[in-house]
Amino acid sequence: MTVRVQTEDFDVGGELARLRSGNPKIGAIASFVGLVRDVADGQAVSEMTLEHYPGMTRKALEEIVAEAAGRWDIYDTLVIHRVGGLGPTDQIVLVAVASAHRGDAFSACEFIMDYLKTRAPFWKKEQTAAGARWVEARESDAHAAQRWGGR
Amino acid sequence: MTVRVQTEDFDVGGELARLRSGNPKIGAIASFVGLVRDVADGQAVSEMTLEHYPGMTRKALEEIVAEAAGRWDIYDTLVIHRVGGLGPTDQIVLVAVASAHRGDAFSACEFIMDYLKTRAPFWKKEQTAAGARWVEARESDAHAAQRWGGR
Amino acid sequence: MVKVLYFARLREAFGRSEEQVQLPQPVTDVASLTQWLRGRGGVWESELAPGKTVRVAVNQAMADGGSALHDGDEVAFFPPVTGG
Amino acid sequence: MVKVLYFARLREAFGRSEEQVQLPQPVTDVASLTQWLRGRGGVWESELAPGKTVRVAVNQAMADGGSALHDGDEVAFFPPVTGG
Repeated sequence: MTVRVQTEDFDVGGELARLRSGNPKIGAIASFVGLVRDVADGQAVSEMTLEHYPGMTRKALEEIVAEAAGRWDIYDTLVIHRVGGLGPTDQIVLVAVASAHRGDAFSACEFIMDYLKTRAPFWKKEQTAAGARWVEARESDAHAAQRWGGR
Repeated sequence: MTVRVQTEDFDVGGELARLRSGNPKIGAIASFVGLVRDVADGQAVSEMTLEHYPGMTRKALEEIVAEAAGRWDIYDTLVIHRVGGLGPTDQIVLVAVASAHRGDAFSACEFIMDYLKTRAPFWKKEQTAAGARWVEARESDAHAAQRWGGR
Repeated sequence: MVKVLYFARLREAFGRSEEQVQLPQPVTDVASLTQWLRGRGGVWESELAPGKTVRVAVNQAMADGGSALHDGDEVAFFPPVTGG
Repeated sequence: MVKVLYFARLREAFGRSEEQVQLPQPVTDVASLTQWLRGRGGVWESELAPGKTVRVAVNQAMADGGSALHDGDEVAFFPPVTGG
């Protein structure tokens, strides 16, 4: 299980290669990359700043990953989340799950993203032509997390 | 929409970078990589051969991708499937979907894999200590495809 | 004439990957072609036995027993697919 | 004393990212601390108004109004998260 919070970009190919190296029982890798879009709610976005709660972020992500590992048969997981200043098309987050079979890998990967979106202490601020604004939490993200049922 | 059937390996990082390049509206890339496991049904697997139906393969994959594009809001998709001789830990298949939001990307990617597993004309033959054997279709794959409802 | 293709386990069992078949009079669809091939006996009878799951494609599209056959068609017989 | 942290919109609204707070006598849990901060008036009253969705973590774990507070705790107030 690897969790990283960093300002630097990441190399998806290299990270996925590392995740699967050394375990020939892995048959499936599901992954997700989140990117900065150049538009949000109809407004052009020129910059984005990602703030987080340094003392809590890793812990929150590790709990989410541990919860996924308890629900599905998975061999390994990787979560990388960037913080600081980003621009359109920049990579924000990578979640990857290695498993024997694809069903577990897909479910665990989507679960981690849904929980990350509602439980990991990150906040986005967008710079638009109309000024800076904090991104509002989406109702749809709360619903996405709820459908996994709860603890 | 890109569909490729090839004997050569593929570079996941490069393929994903190409998939998302040039469209700053993409906010989500979900992807899946299938790998040759060194064990199947308790038997050590030393080699695998992937046979396909050349005249039909591309067409079948393109139909599956078109079906996904009709069901979810997606910008682009990539399917690469290898044929010929492979060994443990080798990459077999890459499916990647680019979308504005993660829900569409995840669903379309998993749908394409589930349909590929039941509708695309590929067959695996494994070389084990007990001899060569054709891999049997799994009941679970039929169920995975059925849950999407359908035609 | 139709071109008949065999893949994977069926290709090996029948010892051929394709053949040209002159459709005899009563063969007008996939079901009757399957029945006619079964009549060859031996592995044909066992591999194409009614209890066996065999997929058929006509002109590179999945077909079923009722799919009509015409001169020049390409018909493929194969086991359930296992790629991915 | 508890250490109180503010993030994102709340950090900007309150003009501070953290402060040390000597808990007054009736403040024993998150709800009463929130109520006490609200008593500062102005942006404190509006940003922490009962209708506003504000999340609270105690010692880096999500908490709710009933979560008890003790000397030395780290309490964080922030809006619903929006990462990923």
